[in-house]
Amino acid sequence: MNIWKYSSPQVFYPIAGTMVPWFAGAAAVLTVCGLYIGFFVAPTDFQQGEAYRIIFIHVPAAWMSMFIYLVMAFWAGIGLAFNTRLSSMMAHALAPTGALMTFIALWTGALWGKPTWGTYWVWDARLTSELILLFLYIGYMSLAAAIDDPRRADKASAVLALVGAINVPIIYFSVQWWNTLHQGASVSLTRAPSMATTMLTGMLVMVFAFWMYSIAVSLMRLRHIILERERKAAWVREMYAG
Amino acid sequence: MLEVTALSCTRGERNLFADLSFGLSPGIALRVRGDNGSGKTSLLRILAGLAGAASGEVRWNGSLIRDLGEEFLTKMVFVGHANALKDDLTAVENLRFALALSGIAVTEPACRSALAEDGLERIADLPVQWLSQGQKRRVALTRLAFCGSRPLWILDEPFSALDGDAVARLAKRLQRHVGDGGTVVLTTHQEVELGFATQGLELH
Amino acid sequence: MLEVTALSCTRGERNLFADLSFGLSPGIALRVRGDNGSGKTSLLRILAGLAGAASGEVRWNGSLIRDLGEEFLTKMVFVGHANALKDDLTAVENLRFALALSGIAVTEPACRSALAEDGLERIADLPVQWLSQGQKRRVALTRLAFCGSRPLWILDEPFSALDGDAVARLAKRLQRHVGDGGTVVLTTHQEVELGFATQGLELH
Amino acid sequence: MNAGLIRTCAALAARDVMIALRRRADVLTTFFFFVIAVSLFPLGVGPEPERLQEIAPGVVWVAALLASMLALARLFATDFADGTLEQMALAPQPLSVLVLTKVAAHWLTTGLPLVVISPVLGLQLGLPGDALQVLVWSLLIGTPVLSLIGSVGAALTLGVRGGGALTALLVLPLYIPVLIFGAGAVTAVQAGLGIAGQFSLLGAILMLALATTPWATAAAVRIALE
Amino acid sequence: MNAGLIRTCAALAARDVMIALRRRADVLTTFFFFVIAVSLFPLGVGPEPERLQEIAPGVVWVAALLASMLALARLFATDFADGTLEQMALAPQPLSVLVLTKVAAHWLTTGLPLVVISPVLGLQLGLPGDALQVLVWSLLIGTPVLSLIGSVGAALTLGVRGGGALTALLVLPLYIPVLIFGAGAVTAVQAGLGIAGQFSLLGAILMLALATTPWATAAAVRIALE
Ligand code: HEM
Ligand SMILES: Nc1ncnc2c1ncn2[C@@H]1O[C@H](COP(=O)(O)OP(=O)(O)OP(=O)(O)O)[C@@H](O)[C@H]1O
Ligand SMILES: Nc1ncnc2c1ncn2[C@@H]1O[C@H](COP(=O)(O)OP(=O)(O)OP(=O)(O)O)[C@@H](O)[C@H]1O
Ligand SMILES: [Mg+2]
Ligand SMILES: [Mg+2]
Repeated sequence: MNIWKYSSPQVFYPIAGTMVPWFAGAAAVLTVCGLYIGFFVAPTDFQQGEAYRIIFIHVPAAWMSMFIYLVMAFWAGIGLAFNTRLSSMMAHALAPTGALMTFIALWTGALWGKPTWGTYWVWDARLTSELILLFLYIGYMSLAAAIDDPRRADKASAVLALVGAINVPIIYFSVQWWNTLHQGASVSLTRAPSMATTMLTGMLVMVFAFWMYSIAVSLMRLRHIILERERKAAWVREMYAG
Repeated sequence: MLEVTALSCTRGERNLFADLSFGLSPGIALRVRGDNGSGKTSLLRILAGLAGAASGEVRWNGSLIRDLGEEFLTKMVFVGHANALKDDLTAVENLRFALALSGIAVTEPACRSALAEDGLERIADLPVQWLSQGQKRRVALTRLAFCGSRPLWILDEPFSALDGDAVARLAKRLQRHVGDGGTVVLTTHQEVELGFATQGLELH
Repeated sequence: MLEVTALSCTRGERNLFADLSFGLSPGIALRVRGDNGSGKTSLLRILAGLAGAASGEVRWNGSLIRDLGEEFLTKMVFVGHANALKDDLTAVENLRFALALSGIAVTEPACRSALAEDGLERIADLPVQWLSQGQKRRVALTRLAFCGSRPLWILDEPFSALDGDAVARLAKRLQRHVGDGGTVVLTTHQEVELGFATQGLELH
Repeated sequence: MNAGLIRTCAALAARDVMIALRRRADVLTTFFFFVIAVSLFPLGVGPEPERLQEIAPGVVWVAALLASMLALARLFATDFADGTLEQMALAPQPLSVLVLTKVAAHWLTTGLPLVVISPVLGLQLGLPGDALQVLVWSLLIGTPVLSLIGSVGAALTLGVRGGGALTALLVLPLYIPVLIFGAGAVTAVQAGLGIAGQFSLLGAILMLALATTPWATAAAVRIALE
Repeated sequence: MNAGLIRTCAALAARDVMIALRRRADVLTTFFFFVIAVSLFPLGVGPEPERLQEIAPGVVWVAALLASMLALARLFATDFADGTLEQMALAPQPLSVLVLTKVAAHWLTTGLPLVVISPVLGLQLGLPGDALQVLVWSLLIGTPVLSLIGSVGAALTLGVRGGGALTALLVLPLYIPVLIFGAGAVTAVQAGLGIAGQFSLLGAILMLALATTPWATAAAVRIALE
C-alpha cells in the first residue's frame, strides 16, 4: 500500500478524528501523574526550596517550543517542495501551539527568575533567543494571515519558517556559546543526569504529557483547517449533506 | 513549437478554464479572445511560466517549460499589462536596461534609432514619468525590435493606448515576426486587422 | 455651457497646444483626437481643474472654473487613466466610497444593482485586487450610472481594456447622457461608433 | 454643504479605517514593530536595569517616532498611484479638510495602538508608575503631531524628484521638538521635576500643527497632481 | 553564458544605483534618518558624557538597524508594482543571483553611507578612537547582513496586506543576533576585552546569509508573482 494516500486531506481527516481522543486522554493522564510526582513526591530542593518545582512546567514547555518549531518548519518545507496541501496545513496547525509553548516557557522562566536571579527578565542569550522564537511564531502566523490566497500563504510562510529555523540551534546552544545566567543542559543522553531521579522522572512524565497535548491540539486544529480549506470539495459537502 | 495539453486554471473559487489544449507551430499567431475576466491574462502568464496551472502541461519543442527553465526564457519575450518602465529613467535608458535584463546587449545608438523608428525620437531622453500613457506603452513595446531572434512572443493587450500609426507599426512588426517563422500569442479587445492570419482561441 | 478660450499648455520645453478655443453647449459631446503625447490627457486635466494652463481660460456657464471652485466640482465627473480603486475593498465598497467622495450618497443595494446592470454581479464582492484589467475599468466606470445629475463628464480613454459588450453598454450610457442635455468630453484611440454625433477636436 | 462635508469626511474616514482593518496585519504590525524596536535597545545597550530605566523614555519615544514614520509611507502613496488622490482633489469639499480626515484615520489605526501598548513597554524597561502615566499622556499628545507633520512630508515626496526629497528632509527635523518635549516630560517626572512646561509646549505644537499642516499638505498634494 | 550573467548583473546594479541617485529622496532619507535618530539620544536621554558613551554602541547600532530596515520598503516594492520584477523573473539568468545583485546595489546606496558617517556620530557620543574603529568595522560587516536578511522579508511581503510594518515584524527578530555581536564588539573594546569572538561570529553570519538568503528571496519573489 502507498503511504502517499495519507497525504490527501480527505483520507487524513477521519484518521485524525480517531487519533485525537487517544492523545488527549494520554495527555490528561500523564499531566496528572507528572504534577503529582512533581508537587508531592519530588523532594524540596536544598538550595531553591519549592520554587524549583516550576521546572516541571518550564522545561517541557521550553523543549516543546523548540521542537514544535522544527517540526513546523519541516512540514512547511515539504509543502513548499512537493506542494502537498496537507503538510502545509500541518505546519499552520502547529504554529499556535508552538507559540503557546514558547510563551509558557518565557512566562514560567520569568517567574522562576525572580526568586533565583532576583529579576524577572535579563537580556541574556538564551532568554533573548527564546523571545525571538516567539516573534518568529508570531511573524509566521501573521504572514499566513495577511495573504488571502491559501496556496500563496502556504508557500510564503514556509519560506519564513525555514529561514527562521536557524534560531533553534542558537537557543539550544546559547548556554554553551555565551556565559549566560541561564543554566546549561542538565539532561543529556551522553552523561548521567545531574538531578534527583524523582525530579527527573517527574519532568520526563510532564514532557510526555506536553507531547501528547501538543499532538492532540494540533490534530484538532488541523481538522478545522482541512474543513475550512476544503469546504468547497465534494467529500466535505457529502459529509455535511449526509 | 508550443504545445498546451489539458491546461486548467483556477483563481480562488473560480475555474477560469479547464482542460485547454492546443499546439502552435512556427509561423503561427494565436489570438486569445474572451470577455473581461475570462482568463486571458492568466493563460498568458502560465504560458510564460510566471504562474502555475492547476493542472495540465505547457511544452516547448517537446519538453516542459518548467524543466527547460532558463533555456526557455531565452526563447521567449513577454509584454504584460504592466510596462516595466522606471519613471526616473529616460526612454533610452529604460530600453537598454530592459534588454540587458533579458540578456540582449545593445548599444545606446541602437536603442536610440529603434525608438526613432517607432516615432519616439523626441521623447527618447525624457524621464518616463513625463510620458503619456501611449508613449510609455510604445517604449515598452520597442523592445520587440531587438527580439527577432526569440521565436515566442507573448503579448497581453499590446495595442492598448496606442494611436493609429503605432497600432499599424506594431501590427507590421508582428507580421514580420510571424513571417520569419516566429510564434505570437496575443490578446486584444480592439478590432485591429493584423494583416496576417491568426488562429483564434475563445475563452468563456 | 463649457467655454475654452485661447488655452495653451506647455510641459517642460514642449508646448502641447497653443491658443485653443471652443465652446460646448448642453447636449454636445466632444471627442478629442490626437496621436500619443499630443496632449489629450493634459487638456482634459486642465478642463477638470486638476492642472493649470500656461495661458487662456476655461469657463463654466460664463465664470472661470478657478473662481467657481467647489461649485464647479459638483457639476463635473472626471474618469482618468487611473481607476481610483482600492485593492483591498470589494467592487461594491469601492463604488460606494468613490461616490460618497464626490458627494453622491447611495445605498449599497443601489450600487449592487448598478454593478449587476454592467454585468459585474459575479465579482461585486471580490476584493478589486483580484479583478482583471477590464473588470477594474468597468467598476470605475459604473460611477457614471449615478452621475446623470452632473452635466459635464470628462472621460480619458474610457473604452480601454473593455470587451465588446462593455464598450457598447458604455456608448449607450454616454448617448443617454448627451440626449438628456449633458456634455461629454472624451478621448479614445479605438474606433468605437458611439451612436451619437460628436464634435471633433484634433490635437497635433 | 456642511452636512455634505461631514458625510464625505465620514465616508473617507470609514474607508481608510476599513482598509486598515482589512489589512489587519497592518495595524497589528505597526505596533509589533514598535514593541520589537523597543525590545531591541536593551540588546544593544546592555541589560543593566538602572541604565535601561534612565534611557527608557528616549527609547520608547524614538521607537514611537520610527513606527509612525514607517506607517506614514502608506498615507498617500497608494492613493496617489491608483488615482484616488486625484478624485479627492476633485471632491466638492475643501481638500485640506479631507486631508485632515485622512490623517486622523491614519492616526487612529497606527498612532493610537502605540499609545495603548506603550505602558507595557515602559514596564519592560522598568519605568515606575508615575513615569508610565506621563509617558502615555505625552505619546497621546505627541503621536498626532507626528502624523500631522509627517503628512506634509509624505505629500511632498509624492512623485516628485530631487527637490521633493530635500523638502521632506526638512520635515524630519520638525519631529525633534516633539521628541525633546515628549521624552523630556517623562525624564522630568523620573527626576521628580515638574512637567507642566513640556506638556503645555506639546499642546502648543499640536495646536500649531492642526492649524497649519492640513493646508500645507493639501497644497503639496495639488502640486503632486499637477 | 557566464559572461551574459555578469553583463546582466552589471546592468541591473547600474540601473538601481542610477535610479537611487536620480531620486535622491530615498538615499538621503535613510541617511538623515540614521543621523537624526542617533543625534536624538543625547536629547532624549540626557547629556551626561559617560552615560552617553556607555550606550553609544547600542544606540548607533540600533539606529543603523532601523534605518536599513526603513530602506527595505523600497527594495522590491516599486519593481513589483511596475512589472520590472516580472521581467527579472523572466530573465534567462538565475533569479537568486539577480536578487543578490539588487541587494548589493541597495546596500551600496543605503547601507554604505551609514558606515561612512558612523564615526562622526560615534565621536558625537564621545566614543574613543579604538572604539570608533571597531564600530565602523562591525557596521561594515553587519549592514550587508541586514540588507540580505531584510531582502527575504521584503520579498515575502510583496503585495501583501501589512506592507512595510509586516516586513519589520518578520526581519527584526532575525536582525537581533547581528545587533548583539555588532554592538557587543564595540562595548567589548570599550571594556578593554577581546573582540575576535564577536567579529568571527559576525563574519560567520555574513557568510551564512550570503549562502542562504538569495535563494530564499528568489523563492519569495516567485511566490509573489504567482
Ligand atoms: C524567561 C526566562 C527563561 C527562558 C526564556 C528560559 C528558556 C529555557 C529553554 C529554551 C530551555 C530548554 C533548552 C535546554 O533544555 O537546554 C530551558 C531549560 C531550562 N531552564 Fe530555562 N528559561 C528561563 C528561565 C529559567 C530560570 C529562571 C531557571 C532557573 C534558575 C531556568 C532553569 C532551566 C532548567 C533547569 C532547564 C533545563 C535544562 C536542561 O536540563 O536541559 N530557566 N529554559
Ligand atoms: N481569488 C479569486 N477569487 C475569485 N475570482 C478570482 C480570484 N482571483 C482572480 N479571479 C478572477 O479571475 C479572473 C482573472 O482573469 P484575467 O485577468 O486572466 O482576465 P482577462 O481575460 O485578462 O480579462 P481582461 O480582458 O479584463 O484583461 C477574473 O475574472 C477574476 O475575477
Ligand atoms: N517635462 C516635460 N518635458 C517635455 N515634455 C513633456 C514633459 N512632461 C510631459 N511632456 C510631454 O507632454 C505630453 C503629455 O501628453 P498627454 O499625456 O496629454 O498625451 P495624450 O494625448 O494623453 O497621449 P496618450 O494618447 O498617449 O494618452 C507628452 O508628449 C509628453 O512627452
Ligand atoms: Mg487581461
Ligand atoms: Mg492620455
